[in-house]
Amino acid sequence: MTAPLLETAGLQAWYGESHVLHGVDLHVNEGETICILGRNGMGKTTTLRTIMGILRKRTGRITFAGQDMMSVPLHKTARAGLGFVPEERGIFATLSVEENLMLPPKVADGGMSVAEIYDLFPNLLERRNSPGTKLSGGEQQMLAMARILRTGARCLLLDEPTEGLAPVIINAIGDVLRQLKQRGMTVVLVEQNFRFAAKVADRFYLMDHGTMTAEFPVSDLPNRMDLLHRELGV
Amino acid sequence: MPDMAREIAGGKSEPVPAEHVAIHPRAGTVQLALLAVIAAALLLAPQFLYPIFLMKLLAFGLFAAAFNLLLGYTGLLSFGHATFFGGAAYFTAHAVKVWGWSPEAGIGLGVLGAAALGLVMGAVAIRRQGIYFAMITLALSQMFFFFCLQAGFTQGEDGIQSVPRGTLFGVFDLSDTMTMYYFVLAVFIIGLLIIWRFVNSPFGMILKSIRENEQRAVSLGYSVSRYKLGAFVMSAALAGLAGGVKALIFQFATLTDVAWQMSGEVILMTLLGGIGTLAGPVVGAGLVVTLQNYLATSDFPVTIITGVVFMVCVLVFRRGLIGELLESSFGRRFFASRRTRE
Amino acid sequence: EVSDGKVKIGILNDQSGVYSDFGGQNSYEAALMAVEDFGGKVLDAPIEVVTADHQNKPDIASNIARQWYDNEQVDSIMELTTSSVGLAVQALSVDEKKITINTGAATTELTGAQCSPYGFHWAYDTHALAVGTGGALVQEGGDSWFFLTADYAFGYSLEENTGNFVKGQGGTVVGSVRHPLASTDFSSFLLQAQASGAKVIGLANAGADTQNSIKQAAEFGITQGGQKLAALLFTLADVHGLGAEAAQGLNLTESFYWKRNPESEEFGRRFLERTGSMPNMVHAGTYSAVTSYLKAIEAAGTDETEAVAAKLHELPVNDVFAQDGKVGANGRLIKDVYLMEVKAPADITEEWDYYNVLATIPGSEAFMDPAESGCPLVTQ
Amino acid sequence: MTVAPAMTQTEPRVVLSARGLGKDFAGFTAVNDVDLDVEHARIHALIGPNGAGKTTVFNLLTKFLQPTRGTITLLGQDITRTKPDKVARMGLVRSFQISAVFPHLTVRENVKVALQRPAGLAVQFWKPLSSLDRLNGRADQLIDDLGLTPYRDHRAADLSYGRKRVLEIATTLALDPQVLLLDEPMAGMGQEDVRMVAEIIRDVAQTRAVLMVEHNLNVVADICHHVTVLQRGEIIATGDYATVSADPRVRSAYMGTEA
Amino acid sequence: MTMIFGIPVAALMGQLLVGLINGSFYALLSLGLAVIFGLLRVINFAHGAQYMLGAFTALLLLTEGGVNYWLALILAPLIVGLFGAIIERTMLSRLYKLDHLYGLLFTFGLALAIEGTFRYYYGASGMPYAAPAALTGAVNLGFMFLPIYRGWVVVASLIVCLGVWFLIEKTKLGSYLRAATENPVLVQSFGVNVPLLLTLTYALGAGLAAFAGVLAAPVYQVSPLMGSNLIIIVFAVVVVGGMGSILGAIVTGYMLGVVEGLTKVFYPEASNIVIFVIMAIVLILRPAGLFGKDA
Ligand SMILES: Nc1ncnc2c1ncn2[C@@H]1O[C@H](COP(=O)(O)OP(=O)(O)OP(=O)(O)O)[C@@H](O)[C@H]1O
Ligand SMILES: Nc1ncnc2c1ncn2[C@@H]1O[C@H](COP(=O)(O)OP(=O)(O)OP(=O)(O)O)[C@@H](O)[C@H]1O
Ligand SMILES: [Mg+2]
Ligand SMILES: [Mg+2]
Repeated sequence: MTAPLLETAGLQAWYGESHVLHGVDLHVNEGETICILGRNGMGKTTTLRTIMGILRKRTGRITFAGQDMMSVPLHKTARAGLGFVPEERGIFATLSVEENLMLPPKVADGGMSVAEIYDLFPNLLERRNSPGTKLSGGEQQMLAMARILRTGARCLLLDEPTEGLAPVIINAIGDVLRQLKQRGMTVVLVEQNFRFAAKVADRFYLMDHGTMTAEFPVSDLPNRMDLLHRELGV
Repeated sequence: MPDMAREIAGGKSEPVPAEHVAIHPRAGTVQLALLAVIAAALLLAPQFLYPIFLMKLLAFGLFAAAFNLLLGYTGLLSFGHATFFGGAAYFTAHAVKVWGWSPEAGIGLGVLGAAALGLVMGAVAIRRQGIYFAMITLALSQMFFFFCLQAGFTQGEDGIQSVPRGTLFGVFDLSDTMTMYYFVLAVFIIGLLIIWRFVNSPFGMILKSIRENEQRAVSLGYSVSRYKLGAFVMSAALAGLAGGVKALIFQFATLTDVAWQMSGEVILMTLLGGIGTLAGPVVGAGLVVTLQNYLATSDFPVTIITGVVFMVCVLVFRRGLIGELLESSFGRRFFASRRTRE
Repeated sequence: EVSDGKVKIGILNDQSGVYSDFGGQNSYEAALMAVEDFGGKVLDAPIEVVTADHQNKPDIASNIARQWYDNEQVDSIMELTTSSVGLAVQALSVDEKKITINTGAATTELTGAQCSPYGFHWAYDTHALAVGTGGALVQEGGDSWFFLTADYAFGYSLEENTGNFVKGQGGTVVGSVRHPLASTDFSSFLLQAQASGAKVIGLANAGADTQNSIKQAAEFGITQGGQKLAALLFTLADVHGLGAEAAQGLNLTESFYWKRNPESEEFGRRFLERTGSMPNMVHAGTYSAVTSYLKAIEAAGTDETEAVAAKLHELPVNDVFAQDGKVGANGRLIKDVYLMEVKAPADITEEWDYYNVLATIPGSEAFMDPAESGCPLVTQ
Repeated sequence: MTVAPAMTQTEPRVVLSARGLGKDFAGFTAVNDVDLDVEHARIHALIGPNGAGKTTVFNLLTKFLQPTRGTITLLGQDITRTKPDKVARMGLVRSFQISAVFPHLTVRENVKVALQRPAGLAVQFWKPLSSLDRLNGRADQLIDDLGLTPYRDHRAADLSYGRKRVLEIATTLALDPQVLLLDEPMAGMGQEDVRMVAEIIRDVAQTRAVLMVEHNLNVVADICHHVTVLQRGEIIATGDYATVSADPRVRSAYMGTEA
Repeated sequence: MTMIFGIPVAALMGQLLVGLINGSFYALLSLGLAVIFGLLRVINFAHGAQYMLGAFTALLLLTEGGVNYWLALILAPLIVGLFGAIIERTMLSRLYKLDHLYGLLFTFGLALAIEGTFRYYYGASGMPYAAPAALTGAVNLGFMFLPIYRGWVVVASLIVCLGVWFLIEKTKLGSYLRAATENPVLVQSFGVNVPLLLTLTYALGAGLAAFAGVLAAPVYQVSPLMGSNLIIIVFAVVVVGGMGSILGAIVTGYMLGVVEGLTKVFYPEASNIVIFVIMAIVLILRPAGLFGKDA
C-alpha cells in the first residue's frame, strides 16, 4: 500500500496561550474523502488551519505528498497542492465574483477550467460581475469551493461547507463533492451535519477536545451510531 | 479591517514568561543608596559642569517624564507634545517679559495654558486611537506651530528674546545662575514627585488597566475617554511646567520649541531611556541633551545620529536603557517593584 | 594685558540654509584673512577664530553664543547673519558684556531702539537699502509698490523702511504679503502682487528666497506684464547664484564691489583664490570688522570690552571696505553705499563682473542719523 | 414605617428587555428583530450556531455596538442611546467571549480595579496607592469565593485559561451588578471548572439576572431557566430547555440533526 | 476687472490653479501613503524623505551622469523604490508583529537619518533643477500666465494617480492587494507570496513619492528638507480622506490643494492652517474620514 497523501502525527497547536490541539493523528489516502466529526469547539477548524499552516504555533509532524510541511511557509503550502475552503468562506467584498474566482494563482496543472466551473455552478456565471459578498450564503459557499478547484490543488480541506445552507443547496454541494471524487480529488471534510457527511465520506474521525477519539470507515457506521449518539447527540 | 501585516508575522508578540525572580533582601537599601547618590550628584553638579547645560538637562528630563506619563502609562503616543512645551514657554515668556509678572506666576500661566491646550487637543485626538491618535496630535500641533508663527505675541521667527528671569517669590534673584539652578532642580524634583504620585494612585491604577484592556475597563463602568483625557491634560500641564522653566533658563521662547521636531525629540528621549519607567525618560533626555550639546558647535548634524538611534531603538532595543537594566537579572532583583510596563 | 592670553573671535552665521551663500563659510574665511593680514597676533597674544552654524534660529544662536562666552573664552562675536539672530545675540552680549559686530543682519533695530553699548552694525542696513534701491526705482517712476516680505524682523524692517521712503518721495504702498522664511513656492504670493497692479514689487526678503521669487516671477510672466521687481537685499553672491541671465537689469544696493577700485580688486582676487568666489559686502564687511576690532584692541592696549568699544567708536575706519568710515554713537558704521545695476550677459567681460555702479550714495544719506535712530544711548 | 413593596425574589420581574433589536453591518444583517426579556433571579441562556449573532446581541445590549433598530430597557430606563460605561454603572455588566482580564496586574489588583469605582476611588490622582488597601478585604473575599486564593498574587497573564475566565467572573461580580451578561463563560474550561463555575453562576443568580451565551448544552439544561435560540440573527425558539430542545427547527439549526 | 467677493476673477482663477498644482503633489504623496498604509498598516513617516530622495536622485543623475529629466522621471522612482524595498525587507518587516506605532517611529527615525545625511552633504538651501526645455515658457490663459511646466505637473500627477488607481482597482495584482487588505492570511494560503507583496507595495509607495519628488524639483528646487514639512500636511490629507482609501487620498489631495489656494485669497493668514482645521472638523463630524469605512 502506498503512503497516505496527507498525514499528521502528534499535532499540537495553540491560540496564543490556549492549547487547542493536543496531539492529532490523522491520515488521508489519495482519492479518499474523510470527514472529521465533533461538537462545537473541539478543534476541527483548528486542525485544518494548522495543516494549512495558518496557525503557526504548532508542534508535531505534517506530511503531504511525501513532503514535510512543518517548515513550509504559508504561501508555499498551496503550491504543494493543498487547497483550503474556510468556514467563514472568505469571499472578498471588494472583488467581484469573477475576480474572486480568478484570485488564487494556479499552482499545478489539472485544475478545472473556468468554463467547467461555470458549468458546475451556473449561479456563479449569472452573477459573475456582482461584488463577492452580495451573493447568498450558498452561492458564497460555492464560490469559495470553485475558487480552489481552478488552482489544481490535489487535496481540499473543506470546513463545514453546508453550514447555514438550505437542504437543496446542501444536495448540490454533495453532488459536487461526488463529482470531485470521481476526478480523483482527495478531500478532508469537517462537518457537524452528520447526514450530509454520511453521504459523501469514505472514512470518519471523531474529534473531542483536541484529539481524535475514534476512527472508522463508512461501512462501520451502523455499529458506531451509539457512539455518535453519545458524542454528537445524533 | 484585519490586521494583515501583523497576522503575517505570526500573531501578537511573544507571551510574557512567567518567571519569578526573588527580590533581593537588600533591594530597598540599594534603591535608597542610589537615590542618595543621585541627589548628592544633582546638588553638587553645578560645581563641575556648565550649569546652563545641567538646567537644560533637568528641563528636558521633566518634559520627557511628562510625555512618558501619557505614553508609558496610558499607551497613547502623542506626536504633538511640543505644543505644550513650547506653548508654555511662550506664555511664560510673554507674561514675564511683557506683563512683568513674577517668575512663579509666569510659570503658573505656562502650566495652565498648556493644560488648556491639552484639553482642546486631547478632546479632538482621543476620538481615534493608535496611529490615528499620533497623526492627529501631530497635525494639531503643526497647526499650533503655524498659529505661533503668525500670532503677534510670539514674535514670529524672532521669538520672545531676552526674557528676564526675575526674582522668585520676591526673594531669590534668578539672574544668579546658581540660584536659578537650584530653582530648576526644585521644580524638576517636584515635577517627578507629582508624576510618581500620579502613576501610583488610584487614578494611575485605572489608567494602567485601561492600557491593558480598554474594552474590559469600559465594561467595568469606567468612562475611558475621560480618564485618557485626564491623563492627557496632566501630561500637557507637566510638559508645560518644563517649557515654562525652559523659557526662563534660556530667556527665550521660539518656534523651535513648538516645532514637530521637538515632539520627535521627546519621543526619542523616552524611547531611548525606557518607555513606562520613571527614570528612563530622564536618562534618555540626559543622553540626547548631552549629545546635542557635544555636537552643537560641530557641523555634523544631530539629526543623523538621532535618526539612527531611533531606528536602532525600535529595531532591537525597544525597552530602552532603563528598561533593559530593569529586565536584566540585576534589575529584577533590586528594582523589581519599579517596573510598570512590560 | 589680554584676558586668558588670547583673543578669540566667533563667526556665527548660517552655513547650510537660505543665507549660506550670502555670508556662510566665506565670512569665516574673510575673518581668517583679516587675522592673517593683521599678523596673527595682537598685543603679543595669538588670535583665534571659531565658527558655528546657527541655522537661522535665534535660540540655537544664543545657546552657542552663551556657551562660547561662558565656556570657551570667546571675546567677541561677528557676522551674525539674519536679524532675529543679530538681535538675540546682541542682547545676550549686553548681559555678558561682550562686543558684537554685525555684518550680516539688516535690521536698523540693531542700532535703533535695541542698540547696545557693545554692539556694532557694520556692512549695511535696511535704511541704506531703502534709500539706494528704493530711491532709484521711485525716480524711474515706480511710484506704487507691493511688498513680498519675509515674515520676521528683517523683512518687517526692510518693508517699513522702504515703504516709508517710497511714501516720503510721494509714492504709495498698495499692499503687502508675508511669506515664511525659506519658502520654496512663491507663486500664490506673486499672483497677489500681480493682481495688486502695483508698478513695483518690492522683494523684502533675502538670499535664496529672493532668488526664487525672481525666478518664479519670470515663470508667471510678471515682468513681461510690465511690473518691475525690486530686489531690496541682493548681493553679488545672489547674482552669481541666480545667473546673470535672470538677474540682468536688476537694481540693487551694496556697500562693497570688488571692481570699484584697485585695492578692493586686489582683496577680491585674493579672496577669490582662497574661496572660489568674489566677496560681497558681507564678506568684505566681516574682513573690515575683524580688522577694526583688532586695531581697537591694539589702540586700547587691552581686550577689555568697555575700552575696546570706546576705541571702536572713536577710530575712523579705513580699509578695503570703507574709506573714512565713522562709527555713530548708536554703533552704526557710516560709510558710502553704491547703487548697482546688473549688466546684461553680453556686457560681462569676465566672471563675477556683474555690476555697473550707477551711483555712490554718501553714508550720511544712506544711514539714519544716529540722533534720530531712536537709540537710547545717543540722546544721553 | 411603611411596608416595603411586596416583591419577593421568586416573582418574575423583567430587568432587561429588548424590543425589535436589529443590527446591520455594511448591508449585512447580523441581528434582526430580536425581542428578549431577562428576569430578575433567573438564568437566561442564549444559544445558537456560530455566527448566529449572539455576541452581537451582547454588544448591543451593553451598548458596545449601537443598534440599527429597536429599543433596550434596563431597570425601567431606556438605554438605547446610552454609552457603554454608563450602562455598566447602571448595573449591567458583561464578560467577554475572548477572556478579558488585565494581564499584567495581579489577580487581586484585577478585582480591585473593579471595586475602585463603586468605592469612589477612581479619580484620586493625588492619593497614594495604599489608599486602595481598604478594598483588600472585599477583594479577598471574592477571590476566595471563586477559589482563586492560591493565585491571589499571580499576574493574570500567568493563569491558565480556565482560571482567567473565573477571574473575569470575579471582577464582574465585584461590581455587584443587577444584570450579568456572560459570553461563553465555560468555553475552554476543564470539566472540573465547568461544574464550579456553573455552581457560582447558579449562586449569584439568586439575587440578580443572568444572561449567558453557552455552547455546553449540559450546563444550559442544568442551570438555565429559560433558553432563547438564535439563528442567522433571528430568534427561532424560546422557552425552557425541554421545549426548545424538542423544537425541530432548533434541532436542525443548532443541534445538528435534521428532524 | 470682474470681481467675485471683492476679489478680481483673474486673481481667483490664478490662485485656484496654483492650488491645483499644490494639490497635485498632495494627491501623489497621499496616494503613496494610502497604498502603504492600506496593506502594511504602517504610517510611512519617511514618505517626505523619499520624495526628497526622488528629487535628489534626479539632480544627481543630471549632474553626475548627465541623465536628462525624462529619463530621471522613470529612473529615480525605480531607484528609490528599490531602496524602499531593501528597507522593507531588512528592517521594516521585522516590526509587523509589534504595535503599529513602532512602524511610525521607525520610519520617523529613517526620515531623520536620510534628511540629516543629505543636509550634511548638501546643506539646507535649495539647489535649482531646470525644467526640461520642452516645458519651459508659459501660456497666457487670459487670466494668468501659466508656466507650462506647472501645467505638466497637474497632467502628470493626474495620469499617475489614475494609473495607480487602475492598477489597484482593475488588475490582477491589484486584486491580490485588495484581497490581502481584507484577509491576508487567506490570500497567502492561496499561494500568493504576501510578504513579497508587502515589499512591492512599500516599493511602489516609495516610488510614487520619488516620482512626486522629480516632478517637484523644477518647481520647488531640490533641498534636503523639502519633504519634512510637506509630509505633515499630507498626513492631514490622508486623515481627511480616510486612511487607506485610494480614491479618498487622490480626491482629497486635489481638493485640499484648491481649498488652500482659495484661503490664500480670502484669508491668507489662515492658509497654513486651513488643512489642519478641516482635519479637525472632519474628525469631529466623521471620524473615519470623508472616504473611510472603518469607524
Ligand atoms: N482565534 C482564536 N483565539 C483563541 N481561541 C480560539 C480561536 N479560535 C478558536 N479558538 C478556540 O479553540 C477551540 C477550538 O476551536 P475550533 O474553531 O477549532 O472548533 P471547531 O471544532 O471547529 O468548532 P465549530 O464546530 O464551532 O466550528 C475552541 O475552544 C475555540 O474557542
Ligand atoms: N463588527 C462587525 N462587522 C461586520 N460583521 C460583523 C461584526 N461583528 C460581527 N459580525 C458578523 O455578525 C455575525 C454574528 O457574529 P457574532 O459574533 O454575534 O456571532 P456569535 O453568535 O457570537 O458566534 P460565535 O458562537 O461564533 O461566537 C457574524 O457573521 C459576524 O461575522
Ligand atoms: Mg469550526
Ligand atoms: Mg460569539
